[in-house]
Amino acid sequence: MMFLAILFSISVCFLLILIRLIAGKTTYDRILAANSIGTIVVLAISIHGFYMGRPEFIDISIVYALINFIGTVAVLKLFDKGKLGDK
Amino acid sequence: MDLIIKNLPILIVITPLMFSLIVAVLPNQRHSWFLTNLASLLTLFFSILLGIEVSEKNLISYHLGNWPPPLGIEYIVDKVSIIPIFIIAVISCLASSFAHNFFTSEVYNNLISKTYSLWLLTIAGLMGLVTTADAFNLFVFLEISSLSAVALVAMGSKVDKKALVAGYNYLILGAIGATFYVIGVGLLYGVSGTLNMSDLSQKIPELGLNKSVIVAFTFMILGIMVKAAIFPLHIWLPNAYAYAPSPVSILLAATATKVAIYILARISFTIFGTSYDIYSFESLRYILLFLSICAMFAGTVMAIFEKDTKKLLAHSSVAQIGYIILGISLVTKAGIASSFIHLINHALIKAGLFMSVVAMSFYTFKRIDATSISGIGRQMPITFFAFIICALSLAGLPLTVGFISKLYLIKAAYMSEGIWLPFLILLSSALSLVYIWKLIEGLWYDVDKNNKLKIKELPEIYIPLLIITFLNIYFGIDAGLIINSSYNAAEALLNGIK
Amino acid sequence: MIDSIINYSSIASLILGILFILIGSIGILRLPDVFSRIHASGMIDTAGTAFIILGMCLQSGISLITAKLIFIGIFIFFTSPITGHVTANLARKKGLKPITNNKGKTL
Amino acid sequence: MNNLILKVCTKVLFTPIILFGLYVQFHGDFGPGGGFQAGVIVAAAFILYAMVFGVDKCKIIMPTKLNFFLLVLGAFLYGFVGIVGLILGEPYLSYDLLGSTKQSGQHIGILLVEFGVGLTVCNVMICLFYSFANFKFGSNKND
Amino acid sequence: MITEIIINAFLVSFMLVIALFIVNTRKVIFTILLAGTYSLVAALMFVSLDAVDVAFTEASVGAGISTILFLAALSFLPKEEVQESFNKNDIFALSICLLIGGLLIWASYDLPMVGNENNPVHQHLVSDFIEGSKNHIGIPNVVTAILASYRGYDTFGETIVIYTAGLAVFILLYNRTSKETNKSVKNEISKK
Amino acid sequence: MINEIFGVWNYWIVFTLMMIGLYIVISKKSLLKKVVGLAIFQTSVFLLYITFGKIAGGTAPIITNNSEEIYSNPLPHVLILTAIVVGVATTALGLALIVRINKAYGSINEDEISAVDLVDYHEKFSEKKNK
Amino acid sequence: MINFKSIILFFLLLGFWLLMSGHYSILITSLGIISCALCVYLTIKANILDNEMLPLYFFPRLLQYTLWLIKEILISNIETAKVILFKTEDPELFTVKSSQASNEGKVTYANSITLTPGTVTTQINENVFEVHALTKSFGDDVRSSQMDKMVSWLEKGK
Amino acid sequence: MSNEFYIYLCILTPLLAFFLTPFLNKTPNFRDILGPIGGLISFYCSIKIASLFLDGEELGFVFFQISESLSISFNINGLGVIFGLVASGLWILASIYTIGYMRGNKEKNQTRFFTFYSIAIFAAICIAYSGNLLTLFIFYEVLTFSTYPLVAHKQNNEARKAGRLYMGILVGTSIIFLLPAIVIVWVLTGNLDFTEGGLLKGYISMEYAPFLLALFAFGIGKAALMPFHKWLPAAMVAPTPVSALLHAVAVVKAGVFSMLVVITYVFGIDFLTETNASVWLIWVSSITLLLSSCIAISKDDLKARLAYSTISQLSYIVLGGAIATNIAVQGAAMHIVMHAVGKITLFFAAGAIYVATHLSKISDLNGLGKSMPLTFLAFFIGSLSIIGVPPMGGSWSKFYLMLGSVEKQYLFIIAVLCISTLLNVYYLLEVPAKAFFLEKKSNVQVTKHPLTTYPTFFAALLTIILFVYIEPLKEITNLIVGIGK
Repeated sequence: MMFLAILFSISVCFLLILIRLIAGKTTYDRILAANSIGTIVVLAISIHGFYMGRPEFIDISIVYALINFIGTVAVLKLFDKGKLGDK
Repeated sequence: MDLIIKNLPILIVITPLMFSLIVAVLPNQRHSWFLTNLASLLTLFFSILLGIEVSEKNLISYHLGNWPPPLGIEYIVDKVSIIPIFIIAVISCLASSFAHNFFTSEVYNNLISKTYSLWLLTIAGLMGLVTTADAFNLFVFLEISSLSAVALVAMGSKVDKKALVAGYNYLILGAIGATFYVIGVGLLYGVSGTLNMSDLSQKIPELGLNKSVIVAFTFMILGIMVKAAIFPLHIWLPNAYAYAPSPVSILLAATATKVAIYILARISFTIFGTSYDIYSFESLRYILLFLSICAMFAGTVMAIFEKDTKKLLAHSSVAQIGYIILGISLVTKAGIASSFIHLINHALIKAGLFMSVVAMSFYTFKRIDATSISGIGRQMPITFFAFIICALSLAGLPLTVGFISKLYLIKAAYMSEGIWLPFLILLSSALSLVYIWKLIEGLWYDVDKNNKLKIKELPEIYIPLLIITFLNIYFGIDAGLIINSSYNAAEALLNGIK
Repeated sequence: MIDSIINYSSIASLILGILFILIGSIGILRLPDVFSRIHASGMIDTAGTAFIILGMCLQSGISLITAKLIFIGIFIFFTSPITGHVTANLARKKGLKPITNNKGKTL
Repeated sequence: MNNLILKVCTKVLFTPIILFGLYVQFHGDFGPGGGFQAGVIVAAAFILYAMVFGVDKCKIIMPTKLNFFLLVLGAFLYGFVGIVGLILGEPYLSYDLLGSTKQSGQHIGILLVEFGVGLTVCNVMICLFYSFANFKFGSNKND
Repeated sequence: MITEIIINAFLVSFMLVIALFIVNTRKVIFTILLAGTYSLVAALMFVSLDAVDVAFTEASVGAGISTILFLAALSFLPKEEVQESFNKNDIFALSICLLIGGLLIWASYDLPMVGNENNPVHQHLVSDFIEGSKNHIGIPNVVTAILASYRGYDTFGETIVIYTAGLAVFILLYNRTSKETNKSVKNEISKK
Repeated sequence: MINEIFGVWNYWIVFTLMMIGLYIVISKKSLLKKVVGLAIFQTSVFLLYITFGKIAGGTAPIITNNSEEIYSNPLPHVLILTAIVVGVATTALGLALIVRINKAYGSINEDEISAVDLVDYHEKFSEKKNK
Repeated sequence: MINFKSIILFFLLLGFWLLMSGHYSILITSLGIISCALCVYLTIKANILDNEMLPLYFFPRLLQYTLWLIKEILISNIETAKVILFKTEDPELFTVKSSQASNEGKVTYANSITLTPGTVTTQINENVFEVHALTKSFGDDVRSSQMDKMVSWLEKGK
Repeated sequence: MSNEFYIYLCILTPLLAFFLTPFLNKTPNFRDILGPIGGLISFYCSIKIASLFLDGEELGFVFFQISESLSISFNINGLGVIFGLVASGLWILASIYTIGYMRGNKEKNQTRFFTFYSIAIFAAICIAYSGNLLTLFIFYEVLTFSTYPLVAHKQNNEARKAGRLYMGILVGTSIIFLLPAIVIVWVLTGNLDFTEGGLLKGYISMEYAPFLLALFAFGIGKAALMPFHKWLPAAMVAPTPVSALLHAVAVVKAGVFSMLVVITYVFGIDFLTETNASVWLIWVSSITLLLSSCIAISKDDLKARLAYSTISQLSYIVLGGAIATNIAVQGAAMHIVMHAVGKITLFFAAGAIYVATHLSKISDLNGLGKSMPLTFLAFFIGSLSIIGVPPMGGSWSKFYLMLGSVEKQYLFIIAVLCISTLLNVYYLLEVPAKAFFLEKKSNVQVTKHPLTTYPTFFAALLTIILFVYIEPLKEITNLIVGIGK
């Protein structure tokens, strides 16, 4: 039950950051918000595993964290150089 | 040999598939062309063996991975599916041998072997579509064939940039269609719990009257209608066929939509055939009938006002698809048989037409609109002869295959709907004569603008062309094979209906 | 006894974590510009994540799951400053001026 | 991206990400994961490397030709496992006769097949990235 | 049971919000970010629906690779969309969507309840798969067992699809050297 | 009661999502947006499938030692794995095409592209007439 | 190019694998060994196997530093939480000098600054870091260069 | 030699000519001689077939089976014998004449012209000997398509427009009306073979028979029933030998032949008599007959006038079929021959005039009779035959038609026939009258070409011969309607 409560709290946080994502003034705000959402979802997935009683699927969270990082780097790179390929 | 006989249903799919993988890494274009031809010849050979098998056994069921059907994926080859298999095998064989000169001129040199890989993938995808008896596996192969076809279409961009937009539209509409199909399959799966077609056909009647099943049917049909380019959803077709590289137009025009129509028949008769008494699909039948009539006229009229020759042929494909669908929508044995006859014949006709038209464009190095190849027929008698035969076949002139299919279609239409329907069919086919005549006249009588080119017809181009022209005439005269197999197919399809 | 202690401490840690995350989210929503929001997001990534992972580690005891959780933690610890820094860096590079009360400070 | 922190961290992360990908690849039997996910993760490592250090440097590790070859090889491996079953007298893609017992045969088959998928997916993703990154938005419009 | 469903409902509603915002954004990069987030929530949803493998894939593909691909493509594309006013096309699209959506919702009355164990989906084949995976194949992950063995052919097809996509993109974005582009079609043929 | 509402709620939202995706694909003029819409459309369809596979009180279909465990239906998961791959393949191809279109036409807006095409067409055939 | 570093890397990776794996059959373990070897090979081929990637000389003092860092992080987290909740932000932007010699040292320092909420490194120019702080007190913390000293200490190794 | 051999030979000779002609492009003499030789051979075969038919032998074979109930088969019936004789016999004359015309006129693309000429003859003979509706339809279409290059021979805009109209009407009507009619017959009876006494008997109800007949009547556009007659005058842009071929030998005769075949072997005369299904056709053909005669008067162009005359003459034949009595049908069958010979004479003459003087307007022909006496004499004789004046063959057929209408007591038909004869007299005899009795215009150059003149005259003689030797023709027509069996 506690995990459920935490899940709900995380949902609330999610909503808050989502507002920033949608309303964000600059693109950097949005990138930041998206990144934070990623982090939150990583945690949410882990907690969900505990909530369901099958916590062995934490690999998913790892992948999430990874992808979240790479995605953010990609967005930033695009903003920096206008292109992903160049050095 | 026994091993081959045992595994025929899968061999016709994996031969092009595995060859396509090999071809992709070959550096030499000649070798890749040779391997492509080898693959399509092997496929043809296996199809012929399969045809012999089927005529003995009626139905071959093949369990992939040795899992019994509802668990694993099943392949079924019966008297219905053997028809599209043959169409694909024959056309791909001819088109592959035809393709080389065109790919070297229309595609960048370094990419030719990769193009052949996509080519073989298209063939394999279509073959897989035909043979599979699993509703979801069908989707996978739908995507293989359509993705590779889209890529091939878009490769026409070296000649005309519109190919890119055409490919894009094809992709998006195709993806929507495929997704619709998946939604349909999903709903069916949700209410029945199975994906195997024959299993589905047993489960669906047990459900009784179920809204989900109706919606699922609608969605599956809608999805396939996009692929089959049935009237309001045909908008991707003319551009895709017109701007694709020449050999691709041939392959796609002759096979892709045919296979989609075959799937349409499969879905509506094999999966839902058993529940015809529960759901009255009668209204749907009339919708289909209406659409096909619209297609007939819309395609023909568009073709009449079209200036670009390849696009004109593509528009006429829309109309011809209308004829085929019309046969299916009659839901009688004669109707379905006639639509299968036209399925085969139209593949032959369109392949021949596209082949001869692109052969003309090959020598003039131009996109072929109404004026760029005017009068070229006099310089290229062999190609032009083939063109005339195929064009007249399209119009349904006697002694050609087009006549046979028209005859049977009219018969079927008259038998189930009375005189008005044959009248409409014939009206549109008489209209189709207008654009055909426009083409022939332009090619023969107009001033020859290319007379400085000193055209010499190449045997590697005109031999496949002549073969297909010969087939056009031969099956117009000795149509027994086509008619009998179509009737067998219709019977096999209608067996399911209660 | 030990079990319940572990359980309670894990609950406490989880609640703490969620509190930090909540505050961080509010911060992201509330703070005035990108640069200050990065701090809030950093809070989520550090304290929030750390406490929640700690709580889960306590729940699962010594097992492979704990190891994986720790990996996640390390990973987030490792990547969070990078993204934060890069975001800020880019914002600076593209000429975004932070809201500051700097007086006479040279940049 | 000429950023010191990013460069150093990419160096650190590159190897573990690939290892994690391989872990996902070979543990697909026991937990979530499998060839497809593994391929994506490994490809992600390469993409990260290419983004931070430049595509040219990435091509030292994974040359275009090798990439394409592996791309084909993966799919070919899958098909070939099927054909082996076919030659052994079973239907296509049946792994029963690959091992000494039916179970071990299945296991070996699944492992090989998943590896093929992983190889293909990984290399396709890298290939996609290369293609997009190398594309030149030149002046020549009509090609 | 009920809580699970409520969680799902929450998550789906999030997705709805995101999707609605995607409709109206004009900044492409924002669209892509939102789409990535959408995938992320979808993956969370998959986890909560017990589809861990799918969540895994959706996370790595939908949120990861797709986003990167979008960004990679965005390098060559205009970063902002042209302003669109509400026009006839929108009404057409809206009516089609309403029609199809209405059809689906009509169908949903006959769909089995979410999570009910008497659904036909759970009655047919499932036990075969699970038992078979345990006994015949001997690996605990049933999804992998089905993926690679029972429906291995689907996966083969999937591999071929991704291969096709790779090949196609490779061909489409292939860098033509200036030498080759200058050569017109005509020259190539006249060499023969 | 609440059971029933939420039992159908999921479907409804999934259908709504689908329609939003479809709406984007049909109505938007930007080619890129269409691809995004397609992705949303497909993701929603995946959700539909997975929803079918869900079983109350069940867990992920990875067999544990506990023989009492109820597992969710693994088949939809497999199908969706395949479908996701297909989806990303479509997206990649679509993007490649868009990039090429932008290069050739200088725009990725549907209207502008057709305008360019129209101009080309007129040039081509009016030229012919003059001759 | 098999040197000491690569062997260490190999065993580190193997440890990572074994910790993650949980299945210790011969097949899987041998696959793990092969995978680790492959990873090491790729690392060598990518030419990234250097001090920046694997600063071995950090290791002896790493634990102590980490614990200190965690303490710092906790403190500054609470501070930041207060700032966020009570609306007392007073951001400032300033520069500090770092005293580390190596890249990895600088990166560690910069990351440590960023990791402690309330301060973010925004730019690095050689030895000069530009830092954004949420309030003045955070800025003072950084300016006091306690962290700089700790990182330098870590870098000295042994 | 078996009897079938003659049919094969008769059909294959023109086909062989078709294949050989393109290869003889370089040697025009050999190329041109192919026509007369081929004509002789197939005419011989036709005579042989006719005599065998008169002996009561069953002639016919199935060429091949397309599917169970569809086949391409050849079967000799009386109408076929007549049409075969006409087609092959007139081919001799026409080909000789064509050589003269083409050379005299120095036309381009002669090889193509001869090639398609022979294929048209081939199609006509195949139509004549076809054994079922499908075969008839197939070769009907072949005939249409093969004559298109002939019609559009000049390749200018006018010729192409005319060609389009020609194709459009003929193919359009045949596809839209004739094909469904055939399919309906096929669906109703499951069979398409021509049978004595009618195929449809007992398969179709009385109410629908007129409609089916309408489909056939309008579907056979070559019979030029109004309103589908426009193609005929349009096709006059073609060289004169083509007009001869169109109006005398192949095309229009194929049309009316098909009409008669449908009436006698598909519907059956008795059936038509019982159901009165053909009454409307009598009216339509009568109106066509009168209207076209009226239009013919207004035309100044010689060939156009002849074209409208043809339309009216064709309606005679259709009328004969529509009256549907034995005698009328006999008359119609005879009229095929008589009109063919008469009209070919007229066209030959017109062509000969054109070759000699390059004039085509009637008003320009004043006084030419003295410089081209043989030609105009032939024209005169031909006109008399068309009008139906006794020493010429045309009188027989008109006589039989009148007998038929009397038998049925359709007295207005007699009136119609009389009026039309008067009109014929007016518009046909105007030409020789002007030529012989008016002043010659001074600036007309006359360069005669012997190969055009003599066939014309010979054709004129033939009309007289036919009057005398009517007996064999009569026997054949008797067999058509089943008398004397």
